[in-house]
Amino acid sequence: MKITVLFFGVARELVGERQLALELPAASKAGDLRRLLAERFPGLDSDLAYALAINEKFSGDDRQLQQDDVAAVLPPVSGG
Amino acid sequence: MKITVLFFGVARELVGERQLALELPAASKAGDLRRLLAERFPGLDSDLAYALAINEKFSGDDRQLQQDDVAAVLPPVSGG
Amino acid sequence: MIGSFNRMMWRLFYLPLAEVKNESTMSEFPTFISLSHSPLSESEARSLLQDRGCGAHVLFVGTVRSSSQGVAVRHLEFEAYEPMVHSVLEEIAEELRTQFGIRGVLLFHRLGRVDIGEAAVIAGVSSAHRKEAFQACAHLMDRLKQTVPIWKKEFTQDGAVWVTPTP
Amino acid sequence: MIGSFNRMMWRLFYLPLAEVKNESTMSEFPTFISLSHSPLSESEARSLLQDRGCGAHVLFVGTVRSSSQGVAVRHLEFEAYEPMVHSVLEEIAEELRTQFGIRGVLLFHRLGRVDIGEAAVIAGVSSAHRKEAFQACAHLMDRLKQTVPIWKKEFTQDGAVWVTPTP
Repeated sequence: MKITVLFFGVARELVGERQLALELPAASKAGDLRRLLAERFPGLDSDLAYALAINEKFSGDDRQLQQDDVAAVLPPVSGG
Repeated sequence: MKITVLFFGVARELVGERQLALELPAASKAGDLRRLLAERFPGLDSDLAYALAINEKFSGDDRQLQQDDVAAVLPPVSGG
Repeated sequence: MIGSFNRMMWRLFYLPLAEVKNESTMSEFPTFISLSHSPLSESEARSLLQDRGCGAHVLFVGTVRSSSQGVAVRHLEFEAYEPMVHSVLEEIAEELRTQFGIRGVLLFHRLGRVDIGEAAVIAGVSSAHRKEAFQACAHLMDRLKQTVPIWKKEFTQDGAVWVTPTP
Repeated sequence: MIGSFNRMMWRLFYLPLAEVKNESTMSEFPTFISLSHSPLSESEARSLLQDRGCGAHVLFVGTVRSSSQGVAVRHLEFEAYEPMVHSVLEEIAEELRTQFGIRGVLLFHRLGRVDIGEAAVIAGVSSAHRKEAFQACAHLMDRLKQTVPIWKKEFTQDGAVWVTPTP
Protein backbone atom coordinates (compact mmCIF):
# COMPACT_ATOMS: atom_id res chain seq x y z
CA MET A 1 0.00 0.00 0.00
CA LYS A 2 1.01 3.57 -0.59
CA ILE A 3 1.23 6.18 2.10
CA THR A 4 2.49 9.76 2.27
CA VAL A 5 5.07 10.78 4.86
CA LEU A 6 5.61 14.39 5.89
CA PHE A 7 8.81 15.60 7.57
CA PHE A 8 9.27 18.65 9.79
CA GLY A 9 12.12 20.57 11.37
CA VAL A 10 15.35 18.65 11.79
CA ALA A 11 13.73 15.52 10.27
CA ARG A 12 12.92 17.46 7.11
CA GLU A 13 16.54 18.53 6.84
CA LEU A 14 17.86 15.01 7.51
CA VAL A 15 15.64 13.58 4.78
CA GLY A 16 16.08 16.51 2.43
CA GLU A 17 12.39 16.46 1.53
CA ARG A 18 9.19 17.88 2.95
CA GLN A 19 7.14 14.93 1.74
CA LEU A 20 7.66 11.40 0.35
CA ALA A 21 5.39 8.72 -1.08
CA LEU A 22 6.31 5.31 0.38
CA GLU A 23 5.27 1.79 -0.53
CA LEU A 24 4.67 -0.46 2.50
CA PRO A 25 3.62 -4.14 2.78
CA ALA A 26 -0.08 -4.63 3.49
CA ALA A 27 -0.96 -4.71 7.21
CA SER A 28 2.04 -2.56 8.13
CA LYS A 29 1.93 -0.67 11.40
CA ALA A 30 3.39 2.68 12.45
CA GLY A 31 6.30 0.81 14.05
CA ASP A 32 7.11 -0.78 10.68
CA LEU A 33 7.24 2.67 9.15
CA ARG A 34 9.71 3.73 11.87
CA ARG A 35 11.98 0.79 11.00
CA LEU A 36 11.79 1.55 7.28
CA LEU A 37 12.65 5.21 7.88
CA ALA A 38 15.60 4.29 10.13
CA GLU A 39 16.99 2.03 7.39
CA ARG A 40 16.65 4.60 4.64
CA PHE A 41 17.61 7.77 6.49
CA PRO A 42 20.59 7.86 8.85
CA GLY A 43 19.55 9.95 11.84
CA LEU A 44 15.86 9.00 11.67
CA ASP A 45 16.48 6.34 14.29
CA SER A 46 16.58 6.12 18.05
CA ASP A 47 18.90 9.18 18.08
CA LEU A 48 15.89 11.37 17.31
CA ALA A 49 13.02 10.89 19.75
CA TYR A 50 10.38 11.82 17.21
CA ALA A 51 6.63 11.28 17.44
CA LEU A 52 4.55 9.88 14.60
CA ALA A 53 1.20 11.31 13.64
CA ILE A 54 -1.13 9.37 11.37
CA ASN A 55 -3.75 11.51 9.68
CA GLU A 56 -2.96 14.39 12.03
CA LYS A 57 -3.28 12.41 15.28
CA PHE A 58 -0.38 11.37 17.50
CA SER A 59 -0.13 7.59 17.09
CA GLY A 60 1.63 4.72 18.83
CA ASP A 61 3.77 2.14 17.05
CA ASP A 62 0.97 -0.45 16.95
CA ARG A 63 -1.32 1.83 15.00
CA GLN A 64 -2.45 -0.01 11.84
CA LEU A 65 -1.69 1.82 8.58
CA GLN A 66 -4.02 1.99 5.62
CA GLN A 67 -3.72 2.87 1.96
CA ASP A 68 -3.49 6.68 1.47
CA ASP A 69 -2.73 7.41 5.11
CA VAL A 70 -0.74 10.59 5.77
CA ALA A 71 2.02 10.00 8.30
CA ALA A 72 4.11 12.80 9.80
CA VAL A 73 7.51 12.68 11.47
CA LEU A 74 7.40 15.17 14.37
CA PRO A 75 10.68 15.94 16.17
CA PRO A 76 10.43 17.34 19.71
CA VAL A 77 8.47 20.55 19.38
CA SER A 78 9.86 23.99 20.23
CA GLY A 79 7.21 26.57 19.55
CA GLY A 80 6.74 29.79 21.50
CA MET B 1 -0.86 70.04 68.12
CA LYS B 2 -2.61 70.27 64.81
CA ILE B 3 -2.76 67.47 62.29
CA THR B 4 -4.60 66.91 59.01
CA VAL B 5 -6.78 63.84 58.52
CA LEU B 6 -7.76 62.56 55.06
CA PHE B 7 -10.75 60.26 54.50
CA PHE B 8 -11.32 57.86 51.62
CA GLY B 9 -14.12 55.69 50.29
CA VAL B 10 -16.80 54.75 52.79
CA ALA B 11 -14.95 56.70 55.54
CA ARG B 12 -15.14 59.87 53.45
CA GLU B 13 -18.87 59.38 53.08
CA LEU B 14 -19.38 58.64 56.80
CA VAL B 15 -17.50 61.81 57.76
CA GLY B 16 -18.93 63.90 54.95
CA GLU B 17 -15.52 65.46 54.29
CA ARG B 18 -12.40 64.60 52.33
CA GLN B 19 -10.13 66.32 54.81
CA LEU B 20 -10.25 67.74 58.35
CA ALA B 21 -7.87 69.72 60.56
CA LEU B 22 -7.85 68.25 64.08
CA GLU B 23 -6.36 69.52 67.33
CA LEU B 24 -4.81 66.76 69.47
CA PRO B 25 -3.05 66.85 72.85
CA ALA B 26 0.75 66.86 72.69
CA ALA B 27 2.32 63.36 72.64
CA SER B 28 -0.81 61.80 71.09
CA LYS B 29 -0.42 58.53 69.25
CA ALA B 30 -2.23 57.09 66.25
CA GLY B 31 -4.40 55.05 68.65
CA ASP B 32 -5.53 58.30 70.33
CA LEU B 33 -6.56 59.61 66.93
CA ARG B 34 -8.62 56.44 66.39
CA ARG B 35 -10.47 56.98 69.68
CA LEU B 36 -11.13 60.64 68.86
CA LEU B 37 -12.51 59.73 65.43
CA ALA B 38 -14.75 57.00 66.92
CA GLU B 39 -16.21 59.54 69.38
CA ARG B 40 -16.88 62.18 66.75
CA PHE B 41 -18.03 60.03 63.83
CA PRO B 42 -20.44 57.15 64.35
CA GLY B 43 -19.24 54.34 62.12
CA LEU B 44 -15.55 55.23 62.36
CA ASP B 45 -15.18 52.67 65.12
CA SER B 46 -14.49 48.96 65.38
CA ASP B 47 -17.28 48.35 62.83
CA LEU B 48 -14.92 49.59 60.13
CA ALA B 49 -11.59 47.76 60.08
CA TYR B 50 -9.70 50.69 58.63
CA ALA B 51 -5.94 51.19 58.45
CA LEU B 52 -4.23 54.42 59.41
CA ALA B 53 -1.45 55.94 57.36
CA ILE B 54 0.71 58.68 58.82
CA ASN B 55 2.54 60.74 56.20
CA GLU B 56 1.69 58.14 53.55
CA LYS B 57 3.00 55.11 55.47
CA PHE B 58 0.81 52.43 57.06
CA SER B 59 1.18 52.96 60.82
CA GLY B 60 0.32 51.04 63.98
CA ASP B 61 -1.61 52.52 66.90
CA ASP B 62 1.54 53.26 68.92
CA ARG B 63 2.97 55.51 66.23
CA GLN B 64 3.76 58.90 67.80
CA LEU B 65 2.08 61.86 66.10
CA GLN B 66 3.72 65.20 65.47
CA GLN B 67 2.58 68.68 64.61
CA ASP B 68 1.58 68.97 60.92
CA ASP B 69 1.41 65.20 60.35
CA VAL B 70 -0.97 64.05 57.64
CA ALA B 71 -3.04 61.07 58.75
CA ALA B 72 -5.27 59.09 56.40
CA VAL B 73 -8.21 56.81 57.18
CA LEU B 74 -7.99 53.88 54.75
CA PRO B 75 -10.95 51.47 54.64
CA PRO B 76 -10.29 47.96 53.26
CA VAL B 77 -9.04 48.50 49.72
CA SER B 78 -10.87 47.25 46.64
CA GLY B 79 -8.91 48.28 43.56
CA GLY B 80 -8.68 46.29 40.35
CA MET C 1 2.88 59.95 25.50
CA ILE C 2 6.07 59.23 27.39
CA GLY C 3 5.83 62.74 28.78
CA SER C 4 2.97 61.62 30.99
CA PHE C 5 5.38 59.39 32.86
CA ASN C 6 7.13 62.04 34.85
CA ARG C 7 5.38 60.14 37.64
CA MET C 8 8.21 57.63 37.48
CA MET C 9 10.00 60.26 39.50
CA TRP C 10 7.58 59.82 42.40
CA ARG C 11 9.84 57.16 43.77
CA LEU C 12 12.39 59.79 44.65
CA PHE C 13 9.92 61.57 46.85
CA TYR C 14 7.88 58.78 48.31
CA LEU C 15 10.30 55.99 49.12
CA PRO C 16 11.25 56.67 52.73
CA LEU C 17 14.93 57.44 52.90
CA ALA C 18 15.59 54.81 55.54
CA GLU C 19 14.80 52.07 53.02
CA VAL C 20 17.07 53.39 50.30
CA LYS C 21 20.09 51.79 51.87
CA ASN C 22 22.34 52.14 48.89
CA GLU C 23 22.30 52.60 45.19
CA SER C 24 21.92 48.89 44.45
CA THR C 25 18.55 48.63 46.18
CA MET C 26 17.16 51.03 43.59
CA SER C 27 16.24 48.92 40.62
CA GLU C 28 17.75 49.74 37.29
CA PHE C 29 14.47 48.66 35.67
CA PRO C 30 11.46 50.91 35.24
CA THR C 31 8.18 50.97 37.15
CA PHE C 32 5.39 52.59 35.17
CA ILE C 33 2.46 53.84 37.21
CA SER C 34 -0.49 55.80 35.95
CA LEU C 35 -3.76 56.79 37.62
CA SER C 36 -6.10 58.21 35.06
CA HIS C 37 -9.61 59.58 34.68
CA SER C 38 -9.64 58.71 30.98
CA PRO C 39 -9.53 55.34 29.20
CA LEU C 40 -6.37 53.26 29.70
CA SER C 41 -4.26 52.53 26.65
CA GLU C 42 -3.18 48.92 26.32
CA SER C 43 -0.91 49.73 23.41
CA GLU C 44 0.86 52.37 25.50
CA ALA C 45 1.22 49.79 28.29
CA ARG C 46 2.76 47.30 25.90
CA SER C 47 5.15 49.72 24.29
CA LEU C 48 6.35 50.96 27.69
CA LEU C 49 6.98 47.35 28.80
CA GLN C 50 8.77 46.31 25.63
CA ASP C 51 12.33 45.29 26.47
CA ARG C 52 14.75 43.55 24.11
CA GLY C 53 16.35 41.70 26.98
CA CYS C 54 12.97 40.22 27.92
CA GLY C 55 11.35 37.38 26.02
CA ALA C 56 8.23 37.28 28.18
CA HIS C 57 5.61 39.97 28.60
CA VAL C 58 2.45 39.28 30.59
CA LEU C 59 -0.40 41.74 30.59
CA PHE C 60 -3.53 41.55 32.71
CA VAL C 61 -6.54 43.64 31.72
CA GLY C 62 -9.38 43.87 34.23
CA THR C 63 -12.59 45.10 32.69
CA VAL C 64 -15.89 46.06 34.31
CA ARG C 65 -18.35 43.18 34.13
CA SER C 66 -22.01 43.70 33.48
CA SER C 67 -22.98 41.74 36.57
CA SER C 68 -21.61 41.11 40.04
CA GLN C 69 -22.95 38.14 42.00
CA GLY C 70 -26.02 38.10 39.81
CA VAL C 71 -26.82 41.80 40.20
CA ALA C 72 -26.73 44.01 37.10
CA VAL C 73 -23.93 46.57 37.39
CA ARG C 74 -24.45 50.03 35.86
CA HIS C 75 -20.96 51.43 36.37
CA LEU C 76 -18.14 51.67 38.90
CA GLU C 77 -16.39 54.58 40.55
CA PHE C 78 -12.84 54.49 41.87
CA GLU C 79 -10.97 56.77 44.20
CA ALA C 80 -7.37 56.58 45.39
CA TYR C 81 -4.92 58.06 47.84
CA GLU C 82 -2.70 58.94 44.93
CA PRO C 83 0.75 59.63 46.41
CA MET C 84 0.45 56.52 48.58
CA VAL C 85 -0.57 54.40 45.58
CA HIS C 86 2.76 55.35 44.04
CA SER C 87 4.88 54.60 47.09
CA VAL C 88 3.12 51.29 47.83
CA LEU C 89 3.44 50.21 44.19
CA GLU C 90 7.14 51.03 44.14
CA GLU C 91 7.58 48.75 47.15
CA ILE C 92 5.55 46.01 45.47
CA ALA C 93 7.63 46.36 42.30
CA GLU C 94 10.85 45.88 44.26
CA GLU C 95 9.27 42.87 45.99
CA LEU C 96 8.42 41.38 42.58
CA ARG C 97 11.93 41.94 41.26
CA THR C 98 13.46 40.29 44.32
CA GLN C 99 11.05 37.34 44.37
CA PHE C 100 10.66 36.67 40.66
CA GLY C 101 13.65 38.28 38.97
CA ILE C 102 11.48 40.27 36.62
CA ARG C 103 12.45 43.60 35.03
CA GLY C 104 9.70 46.01 33.99
CA VAL C 105 6.59 46.51 36.14
CA LEU C 106 3.51 48.47 35.08
CA LEU C 107 0.21 49.39 36.67
CA PHE C 108 -2.39 51.61 35.07
CA HIS C 109 -5.59 52.21 37.04
CA ARG C 110 -8.70 54.23 36.28
CA LEU C 111 -10.14 56.76 38.70
CA GLY C 112 -13.64 58.19 38.73
CA ARG C 113 -16.46 56.65 36.75
CA VAL C 114 -15.75 53.53 34.67
CA ASP C 115 -18.40 52.00 32.45
CA ILE C 116 -19.21 48.37 31.62
CA GLY C 117 -16.64 46.79 29.34
CA GLU C 118 -13.99 49.42 30.01
CA ALA C 119 -10.61 48.50 31.48
CA ALA C 120 -10.37 49.48 35.14
CA VAL C 121 -6.84 48.16 35.49
CA ILE C 122 -3.90 47.06 33.37
CA ALA C 123 -1.07 45.25 35.11
CA GLY C 124 2.03 44.10 33.30
CA VAL C 125 5.50 42.71 33.78
CA SER C 126 8.43 41.88 31.54
CA SER C 127 10.91 39.14 32.23
CA ALA C 128 13.51 36.92 30.61
CA HIS C 129 11.35 33.85 31.23
CA ARG C 130 7.66 33.17 31.10
CA LYS C 131 6.94 31.29 34.34
CA GLU C 132 8.28 34.12 36.47
CA ALA C 133 6.35 36.64 34.37
CA PHE C 134 3.02 34.85 34.96
CA GLN C 135 3.69 34.44 38.69
CA ALA C 136 4.81 38.04 39.13
CA CYS C 137 1.84 39.52 37.26
CA ALA C 138 -0.61 37.38 39.27
CA HIS C 139 1.16 38.44 42.46
CA LEU C 140 1.01 42.09 41.42
CA MET C 141 -2.77 41.81 41.08
CA ASP C 142 -3.02 40.03 44.47
CA ARG C 143 -1.03 42.78 46.14
CA LEU C 144 -3.08 45.46 44.38
CA LYS C 145 -6.21 43.98 45.91
CA GLN C 146 -4.62 43.60 49.36
CA THR C 147 -2.75 46.81 50.02
CA VAL C 148 -2.86 49.48 47.33
CA PRO C 149 -5.08 52.36 48.57
CA ILE C 150 -7.74 52.36 45.85
CA TRP C 151 -11.46 51.99 46.54
CA LYS C 152 -14.29 50.87 44.30
CA LYS C 153 -17.95 51.84 44.51
CA GLU C 154 -20.37 49.66 42.61
CA PHE C 155 -23.51 51.23 41.16
CA THR C 156 -26.25 48.65 40.57
CA GLN C 157 -29.99 48.64 40.08
CA ASP C 158 -30.25 48.29 43.88
CA GLY C 159 -28.15 51.34 44.70
CA ALA C 160 -24.48 52.03 45.31
CA VAL C 161 -22.07 50.23 47.66
CA TRP C 162 -18.41 50.50 48.49
CA VAL C 163 -16.98 47.11 47.64
CA THR C 164 -15.33 45.29 50.51
CA PRO C 165 -12.79 42.58 49.76
CA THR C 166 -13.97 39.01 50.15
CA PRO C 167 -11.69 37.26 52.63
CA MET D 1 -9.85 41.69 10.23
CA ILE D 2 -12.43 39.30 11.56
CA GLY D 3 -12.60 37.81 8.08
CA SER D 4 -9.21 36.27 8.60
CA PHE D 5 -10.72 34.05 11.27
CA ASN D 6 -12.54 31.67 9.05
CA ARG D 7 -9.96 29.36 10.59
CA MET D 8 -12.23 29.12 13.60
CA MET D 9 -14.06 26.65 11.40
CA TRP D 10 -11.08 24.32 11.37
CA ARG D 11 -12.46 22.67 14.44
CA LEU D 12 -15.24 21.19 12.36
CA PHE D 13 -12.74 19.44 10.13
CA TYR D 14 -9.94 18.55 12.50
CA LEU D 15 -11.57 17.38 15.69
CA PRO D 16 -11.87 13.64 15.20
CA LEU D 17 -15.54 12.75 15.08
CA ALA D 18 -15.21 10.15 17.82
CA GLU D 19 -14.46 12.89 20.33
CA VAL D 20 -17.39 15.09 19.42
CA LYS D 21 -19.75 13.02 21.51
CA ASN D 22 -22.55 15.49 21.56
CA GLU D 23 -23.31 19.13 21.07
CA SER D 24 -22.45 20.03 24.65
CA THR D 25 -18.84 18.94 24.35
CA MET D 26 -18.43 21.68 21.75
CA SER D 27 -17.73 24.84 23.69
CA GLU D 28 -19.98 27.81 23.11
CA PHE D 29 -16.90 30.03 23.56
CA PRO D 30 -14.50 30.89 20.78
CA THR D 31 -10.99 29.63 20.10
CA PHE D 32 -8.97 32.00 17.96
CA ILE D 33 -5.99 30.48 16.19
CA SER D 34 -3.75 32.15 13.67
CA LEU D 35 -0.46 31.06 12.10
CA SER D 36 1.04 33.94 10.24
CA HIS D 37 4.10 34.89 8.20
CA SER D 38 3.58 38.57 9.00
CA PRO D 39 3.77 40.46 12.32
CA LEU D 40 1.20 39.50 14.95
CA SER D 41 -1.28 42.14 16.03
CA GLU D 42 -1.71 42.46 19.78
CA SER D 43 -4.61 44.84 19.38
CA GLU D 44 -6.40 42.33 17.16
CA ALA D 45 -5.75 39.65 19.80
CA ARG D 46 -7.22 41.83 22.53
CA SER D 47 -10.29 42.86 20.57
CA LEU D 48 -11.02 39.25 19.63
CA LEU D 49 -10.76 38.20 23.29
CA GLN D 50 -12.89 41.05 24.62
CA ASP D 51 -15.99 39.62 26.31
CA ARG D 52 -18.44 41.58 28.44
CA GLY D 53 -19.09 38.56 30.62
CA CYS D 54 -15.37 38.33 31.42
CA GLY D 55 -13.64 40.64 33.87
CA ALA D 56 -10.21 39.10 33.41
CA HIS D 57 -8.09 39.04 30.28
CA VAL D 58 -4.53 37.70 30.37
CA LEU D 59 -2.24 38.09 27.42
CA PHE D 60 1.22 36.62 27.03
CA VAL D 61 3.54 38.03 24.40
CA GLY D 62 6.70 36.07 23.67
CA THR D 63 9.29 38.10 21.81
CA VAL D 64 12.59 37.06 20.28
CA ARG D 65 15.46 37.84 22.62
CA SER D 66 18.79 39.10 21.39
CA SER D 67 20.67 36.33 23.17
CA SER D 68 20.11 32.71 24.10
CA GLN D 69 22.33 31.17 26.79
CA GLY D 70 24.88 33.88 26.22
CA VAL D 71 25.03 33.47 22.43
CA ALA D 72 23.96 36.38 20.24
CA VAL D 73 20.83 35.47 18.25
CA ARG D 74 20.41 36.91 14.75
CA HIS D 75 16.90 35.72 14.05
CA LEU D 76 14.59 32.70 14.38
CA GLU D 77 12.68 30.61 11.90
CA PHE D 78 9.52 28.68 12.69
CA GLU D 79 7.73 25.94 10.82
CA ALA D 80 4.53 24.13 11.73
CA TYR D 81 2.34 21.19 10.78
CA GLU D 82 -0.50 23.61 10.30
CA PRO D 83 -3.66 21.48 10.32
CA MET D 84 -2.40 19.55 13.33
CA VAL D 85 -1.59 22.79 15.17
CA HIS D 86 -5.26 23.65 14.85
CA SER D 87 -6.59 20.30 16.05
CA VAL D 88 -4.14 20.06 18.96
CA LEU D 89 -4.94 23.63 20.03
CA GLU D 90 -8.67 22.95 19.95
CA GLU D 91 -8.09 20.02 22.30
CA ILE D 92 -5.95 22.18 24.59
CA ALA D 93 -8.62 24.91 24.59
CA GLU D 94 -11.25 22.42 25.71
CA GLU D 95 -8.88 21.15 28.39
CA LEU D 96 -8.40 24.74 29.64
CA ARG D 97 -12.14 25.35 29.74
CA THR D 98 -12.73 22.13 31.69
CA GLN D 99 -9.86 22.68 34.14
CA PHE D 100 -10.06 26.43 34.66
CA GLY D 101 -13.56 27.45 33.64
CA ILE D 102 -12.29 30.07 31.22
CA ARG D 103 -14.13 31.27 28.13
CA GLY D 104 -12.14 32.69 25.22
CA VAL D 105 -8.81 31.13 24.16
CA LEU D 106 -6.41 32.63 21.64
CA LEU D 107 -3.10 31.64 20.12
CA PHE D 108 -1.30 33.59 17.41
CA HIS D 109 2.04 32.19 16.25
CA ARG D 110 4.52 33.41 13.67
CA LEU D 111 5.89 31.17 10.92
CA GLY D 112 9.02 31.71 8.84
CA ARG D 113 11.63 34.26 9.79
CA VAL D 114 11.14 36.32 12.97
CA ASP D 115 13.57 39.07 13.92
CA ILE D 116 14.86 40.20 17.32
CA GLY D 117 12.23 42.06 19.35
CA GLU D 118 9.33 40.78 17.26
CA ALA D 119 6.53 38.77 18.84
CA ALA D 120 6.81 35.08 17.98
CA VAL D 121 3.70 34.15 19.94
CA ILE D 122 0.67 35.76 21.55
CA ALA D 123 -1.39 33.62 23.90
CA GLY D 124 -4.52 34.87 25.61
CA VAL D 125 -7.52 33.83 27.64
CA SER D 126 -10.61 35.54 28.97
CA SER D 127 -12.37 34.53 32.15
CA ALA D 128 -14.77 35.75 34.81
CA HIS D 129 -12.00 35.70 37.41
CA ARG D 130 -8.34 36.54 37.37
CA LYS D 131 -6.68 33.59 39.14
CA GLU D 132 -8.08 31.12 36.63
CA ALA D 133 -7.08 33.41 33.77
CA PHE D 134 -3.43 33.53 34.90
CA GLN D 135 -3.31 29.77 35.49
CA ALA D 136 -4.96 28.95 32.18
CA CYS D 137 -2.73 31.25 30.12
CA ALA D 138 0.42 29.84 31.78
CA HIS D 139 -0.88 26.32 31.12
CA LEU D 140 -1.62 27.19 27.49
CA MET D 141 2.03 28.24 27.05
CA ASP D 142 3.24 25.05 28.80
CA ARG D 143 1.13 22.91 26.51
CA LEU D 144 2.27 24.87 23.45
CA LYS D 145 5.85 24.01 24.32
CA GLN D 146 5.05 20.36 25.04
CA THR D 147 2.77 19.20 22.27
CA VAL D 148 1.87 21.74 19.59
CA PRO D 149 3.70 20.78 16.35
CA ILE D 150 5.76 23.93 15.80
CA TRP D 151 9.54 23.95 15.46
CA LYS D 152 12.05 26.73 16.00
CA LYS D 153 15.43 27.15 14.33
CA GLU D 154 17.82 29.56 15.98
CA PHE D 155 20.29 31.48 13.82
CA THR D 156 23.30 32.68 15.82
CA GLN D 157 26.81 33.85 15.08
CA ASP D 158 27.86 30.18 15.44
CA GLY D 159 25.41 28.84 12.85
CA ALA D 160 21.85 27.54 12.90
CA VAL D 161 20.31 24.87 15.14
CA TRP D 162 16.87 23.39 15.60
CA VAL D 163 15.99 24.11 19.19
CA THR D 164 15.28 21.08 21.34
CA PRO D 165 13.21 21.47 24.47
CA THR D 166 15.08 21.51 27.76
CA PRO D 167 13.66 18.73 29.97
